[in-house]
Amino acid sequence: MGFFLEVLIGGLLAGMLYALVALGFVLIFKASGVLNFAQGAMVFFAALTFVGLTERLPAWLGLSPEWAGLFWIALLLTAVVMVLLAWLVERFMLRKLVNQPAITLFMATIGLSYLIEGVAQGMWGAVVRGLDLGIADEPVMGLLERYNLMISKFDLVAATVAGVLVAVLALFFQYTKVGRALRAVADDHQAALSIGIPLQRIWVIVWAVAGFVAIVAGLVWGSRNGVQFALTYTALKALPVLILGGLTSVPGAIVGGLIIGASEKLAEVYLGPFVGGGIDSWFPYVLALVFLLIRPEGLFGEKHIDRV
Amino acid sequence: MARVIGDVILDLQNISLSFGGVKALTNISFDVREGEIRAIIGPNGAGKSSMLNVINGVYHPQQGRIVFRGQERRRMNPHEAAAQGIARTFQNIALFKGMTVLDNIMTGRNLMMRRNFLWNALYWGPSRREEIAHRKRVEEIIDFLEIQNIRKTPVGRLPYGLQKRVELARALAAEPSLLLLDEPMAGMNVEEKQDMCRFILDVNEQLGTTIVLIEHDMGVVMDISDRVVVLDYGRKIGDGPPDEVRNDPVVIEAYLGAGH
Amino acid sequence: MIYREAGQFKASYEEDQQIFPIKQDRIVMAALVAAAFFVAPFVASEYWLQAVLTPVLVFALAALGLNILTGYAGQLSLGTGAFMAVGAYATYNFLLRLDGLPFLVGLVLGGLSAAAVGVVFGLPSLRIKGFYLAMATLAAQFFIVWALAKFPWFSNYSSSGIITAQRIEIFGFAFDTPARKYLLTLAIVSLLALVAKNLARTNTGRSWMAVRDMDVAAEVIGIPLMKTKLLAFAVSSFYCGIAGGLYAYTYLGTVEPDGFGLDLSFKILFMIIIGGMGSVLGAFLGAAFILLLPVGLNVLMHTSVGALVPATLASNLELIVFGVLIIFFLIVEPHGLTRLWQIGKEKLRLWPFPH
Amino acid sequence: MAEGTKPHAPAIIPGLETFPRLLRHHARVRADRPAIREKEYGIWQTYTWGECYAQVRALACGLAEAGFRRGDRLAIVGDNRPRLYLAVAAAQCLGGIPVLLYQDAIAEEMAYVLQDAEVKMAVVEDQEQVDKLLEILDRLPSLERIFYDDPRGMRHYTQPLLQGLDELLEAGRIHDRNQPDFVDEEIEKGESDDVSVMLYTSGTTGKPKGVCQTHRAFLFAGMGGVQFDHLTDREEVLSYLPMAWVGDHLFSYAQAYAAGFTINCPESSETVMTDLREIGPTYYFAPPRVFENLRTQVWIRMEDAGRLKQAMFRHFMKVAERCGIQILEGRPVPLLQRLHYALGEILVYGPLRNVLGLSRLRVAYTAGAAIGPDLFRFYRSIGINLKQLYGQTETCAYVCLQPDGEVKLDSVGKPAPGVEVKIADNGEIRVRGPMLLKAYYKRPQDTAEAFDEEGYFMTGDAGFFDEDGHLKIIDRAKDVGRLKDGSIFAPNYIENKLKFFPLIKEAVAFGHDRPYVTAFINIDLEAVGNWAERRGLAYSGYTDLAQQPAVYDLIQQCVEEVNEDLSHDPQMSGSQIRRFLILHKELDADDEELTRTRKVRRRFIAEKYAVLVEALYAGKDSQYIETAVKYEDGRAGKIAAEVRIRDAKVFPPSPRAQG
Repeated sequence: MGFFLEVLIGGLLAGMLYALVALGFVLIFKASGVLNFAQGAMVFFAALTFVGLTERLPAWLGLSPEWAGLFWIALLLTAVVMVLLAWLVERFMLRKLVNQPAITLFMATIGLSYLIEGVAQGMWGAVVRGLDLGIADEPVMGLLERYNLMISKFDLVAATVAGVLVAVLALFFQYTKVGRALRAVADDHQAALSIGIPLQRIWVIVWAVAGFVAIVAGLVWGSRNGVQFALTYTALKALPVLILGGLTSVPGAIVGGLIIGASEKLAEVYLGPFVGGGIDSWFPYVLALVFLLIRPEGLFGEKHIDRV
Repeated sequence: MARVIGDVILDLQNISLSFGGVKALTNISFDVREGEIRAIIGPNGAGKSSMLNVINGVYHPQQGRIVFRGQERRRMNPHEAAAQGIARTFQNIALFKGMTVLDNIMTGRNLMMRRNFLWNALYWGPSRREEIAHRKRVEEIIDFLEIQNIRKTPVGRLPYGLQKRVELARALAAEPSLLLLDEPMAGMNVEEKQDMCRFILDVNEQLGTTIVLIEHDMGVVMDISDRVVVLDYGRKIGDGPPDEVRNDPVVIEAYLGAGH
Repeated sequence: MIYREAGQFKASYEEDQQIFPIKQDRIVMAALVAAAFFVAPFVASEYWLQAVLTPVLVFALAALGLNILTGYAGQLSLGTGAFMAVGAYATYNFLLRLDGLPFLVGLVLGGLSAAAVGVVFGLPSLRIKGFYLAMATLAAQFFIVWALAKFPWFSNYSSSGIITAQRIEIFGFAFDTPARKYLLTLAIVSLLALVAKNLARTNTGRSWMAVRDMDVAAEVIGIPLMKTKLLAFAVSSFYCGIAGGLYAYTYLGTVEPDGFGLDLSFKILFMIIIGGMGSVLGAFLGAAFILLLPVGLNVLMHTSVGALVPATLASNLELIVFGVLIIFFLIVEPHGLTRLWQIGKEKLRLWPFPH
Repeated sequence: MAEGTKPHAPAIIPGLETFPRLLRHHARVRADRPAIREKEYGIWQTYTWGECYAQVRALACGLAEAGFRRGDRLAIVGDNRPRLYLAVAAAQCLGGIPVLLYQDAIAEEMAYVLQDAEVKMAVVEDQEQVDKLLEILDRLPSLERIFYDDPRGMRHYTQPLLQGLDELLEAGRIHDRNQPDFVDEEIEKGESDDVSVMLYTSGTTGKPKGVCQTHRAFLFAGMGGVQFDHLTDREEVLSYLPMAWVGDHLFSYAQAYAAGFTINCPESSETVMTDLREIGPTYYFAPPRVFENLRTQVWIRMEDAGRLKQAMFRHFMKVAERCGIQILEGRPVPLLQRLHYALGEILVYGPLRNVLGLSRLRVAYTAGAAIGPDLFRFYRSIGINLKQLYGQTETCAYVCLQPDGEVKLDSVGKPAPGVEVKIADNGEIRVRGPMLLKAYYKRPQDTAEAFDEEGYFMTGDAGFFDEDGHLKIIDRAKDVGRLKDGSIFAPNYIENKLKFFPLIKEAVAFGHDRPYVTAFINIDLEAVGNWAERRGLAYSGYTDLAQQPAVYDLIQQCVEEVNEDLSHDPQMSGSQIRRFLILHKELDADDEELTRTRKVRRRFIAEKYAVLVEALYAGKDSQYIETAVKYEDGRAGKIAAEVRIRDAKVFPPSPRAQG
């Protein structure tokens, strides 16, 4: 029984990370109606920029590599870079594609992901780098003795950080002025523009926030699997969560993330051996697809009535 | 040939339709006779379009029976309605923006085109003959509605009035026995309205098509319709020949508001 | 300028509905096809035949398949790579396990298997649309590539799923040199392009476009949504299957499941975006453009201008240029190169008057 | 079908002296060749000679059954429609006389012609024409039956005399089956001297007269034209001009039957230009106004082109002006210029001819009014073999033709083979030959007056032969007047020179027994408007634009150019224009200031605007005037303006520089 619990909790913790990445998608979709396939590339870009800065900053600014503050400066600079990216995307892509059909915007983000990957590797080189967040990856002692559960401390910390961020964003959406404006914008850009909502500014804010989410996801994933091109696949991990939770709901992303995380781990452990393992690439999709066929608009998405 | 009004071909009995809590139609019954121009009038939101959507199966009523040409059915999808000879136009134009006028109208004939996709892939031979036969029929409709010079223009580029006419052409291309027109003259100037009236009368007289017409312009309704159904807040408040309905106090009150 | 349309009146619907109603277009197309069949194999170098012309044709066929599904029928699919893989592996297995089976029959059977798989993964399209459908095809992409690698039966128990294409022989004539492989590919692709053009200009094509533009209106005029969508998936997957077969047999020679990954699907999606959605010509223009771009880039790289670009950036230039081009085309000309081609043609037809 | 395959120059075959016999011959010899095409339902519906003959037989039988007898008149009204052309042949089969009317004439104008010709039956195009006939039916006792070609909208018409052409054809087919040789007998009865058609002259002077032409006359004219220009049965002609005009009857009927080539009827009058490009005719005929509008269109559309394209266009137009005509006529041109022109052919002239639909032209004719030399030069320099012909309704459209080699810009060519032309002492041109009319219908006295004692027909035009034997038309004989000092005053000659400028649409000259010549000018709203817009000159409409001082300066330049040109002709230099004004309204046929074919009705205008004419000669520099106007939808209105008057420079007489 313990083993099952262990796998389940591990899955839930991983699920929280999926939720975090999925939230980046939901944020941008709610505000600009764009399914931002480049979110994965942004995660990779954020992580690579952070690591690149930690390597290069000491040389540029004459600081000693071991100085504790280096981490925070690099983090801050990376955030600035992400805001700049958000501004460029709005300026040269979104503004030009106002009111284009959603499919055109979706394809534009695929192009954007190629662009960001190319620039990232162009700026910081494509060598794989390790990333140490200073959080040990050994099991939490207390839980091990009392319940004989082997839960990695790293996972726990990462999940809590993600959880906090998700909660903050959920509140941000619900109660702040900008949050409400976001919901209005999502329905119809032209209408929002006409009643004076500063559309461009809001899109920059939203893409910047999605950038911050990418940074957190990048750091967590980067430290676990190393900062490399594979980070862009986090987007592919998040898509099933979106299908399950619906593209427009924050709670949907959270619940969806947890379900996908847990079921993926359980399937890997219990179902994998019979089928030759490595099913984590497609299993979440199939699961989400089954859900989709039952409720086409996901768990929490609104029912879409075809007004004729 | 003189117009002959035959017996009932469409009989709607106690139709009720609601979306969640909202009651769009409550207990509506009326019939439509062969070769007749049947108008449905009523203030905005009275349920006129919903009624049309029930007839051709876009919406499924919670209660009530629909008998079309002797066949009773309550749940029917639009695809089957089309197969039984019911064609329609939409309030806000539902043309295929990516195609030309000619292709839009040709699409209206898809039910009558037998050749499957393998024959189409081969094209030369039976499939080409079929395309040409149907093209001839479509050209007659284009001539009938006087839209020859825009035959090869993409539909998206046409002004509103012409798009309405192309939509009528597409509906006629299916050679329907029952034609549902959802505000065919909305947003038209006087001249375009006259043309559209002429076309509707020609369709009814020359092709003998039964027409169910939703229209706001009372002048038009009074001139060209044989019988009128008046809806208000999803209920039927009047039914009968135009002049009878026009003087019915209940209708006047509904149209001009209680305070009149 | 080159057009001389005066006097080309149409006295019958056959003439009016032919693929190229204007004589000058017919002449140009005939010259093009003749050059492709009779001039290219003898003039072009082996490198050009093997590494440029044949792949352009193979990718054009795959792009044509995707264009039928996404361009004509409006169903976005990210699973093109997987359907090509099914085509390649099915052809390989049919030819392997049924010895004496003619190559063309094997290829067609491969296409049909891809079509069958396409229909299965097209079923969700009845209930879901847009992004959600794209996700379903993404599931297909991952599942198929995983299955082909994981179950050794498909690759005749070779390590990590690699298969090597058998020698192509049709009626005793071996297609083993680059020129012959190119001609075989050309023949198949031209035929299928003609079929696609025929489908597009008849009721089948119009039904697809009707479903793409407004499916509610399509259903109301009698177009069976399910049958039309599944047919689009089937025909599209058949094209991708054949393209997959040719990808293995006349282009690479040996393929592995990972070669048919998501990047291949994106590449073909880019082709129809840049080439032009909803047109046969778009597939060819897109394929040529996307394949010749890297060739052009490294030619540029070796010139003086190229030296200025920092080395690290250079290697990723292809990624950056692709990304920028996609965004550029979607903004400036959503209908892609085909639209630019049409505008150019219109200008020539109106010459010397302004367009 | 042996004979029909290779392009075939027709010889006059004895036994085929009437149109019905020729039709029967074509139906036998080239049964499958296309005779008539009509753009309908999106494609060009083709009717072969065989099908046409069968339809004519059915139509003839139907008409006979309906009571149409030999010698009766059949009115034909409508746009160019195949079945209306066939109705002409059907009437001729029965020995009847087709009477062709203008389709855009108003009911009143039709009433006179129908009464005058005592028409028994009418074949009309559609509801619009039927309504006109019904409106005046009470005044047409002789009219028994009306057949309509297009049944649209005719459902509610119950008048007994109305019948669809389809029913008539159906009845005719049954009759033809029952009595197969009835039609052949009727055709055999036809003589070449029978009247084949009656065309009404557009009466610039008094009421229109019915010109009766015989089979012999029109076939002579038809065959003459065919042989003169080596036409074959492969020609393609676009028939878009009014059927009642002698030019259309020659080109679309007489010559079509003579050579057996194909005529093409456009879809509607609005689509003529696109149909012209689709058909790409090889043999084309149009009044000068059509060629003028076409050239103005070319200039206007090129104005909107990019700078580069405009520069290229102007450059090659200059090259064409230099050597285009010599190349067209095969005269020697230096190699460098020939190469330069060849480049122009690829870049400009070829595509330009093609876009206008004129690239397959072997021969293009113009007539009906004088054509300006620079308009003529424009078309010939870009490789269009445009030629001029001169003639009237009474002479089956032409008496003089310009041979391919000798096309002079300001003359109308040499007398056609078999036609004698002489100049009377009062300068009037007189012609004699088989193409002359038989008579004016029911006007023996007018007929007699039209011929002089030696049997020459008095054309009513004044002119003279130049040194190479080319006839030069200066004016209408009766309009030719004398100034006070006795020198010749040819108003048309002067007006035409003014009208050759694209900016001037219409002009009226005055001078008969006056001290000097003055003129009214109508500016071309489109061309001058375009000119004004490019200079940012604001104007609110025709009247306002016409009175702008800048426009007056512009027109003054034109008038002075004409004066300089006139000064080169010894007889003409006396009639240079001293004073002119720009009319405040456009002259219009509905206000009866122009005839149906837009010719100026000078006497009527002189009376209507007498106050302006007096102001011109009284030396005043402006004159207030109010004129009644009839708008398109019939409402009457008033246009008032203070019309300015200007003086123009006059040049001393001097010999013409060798242009």
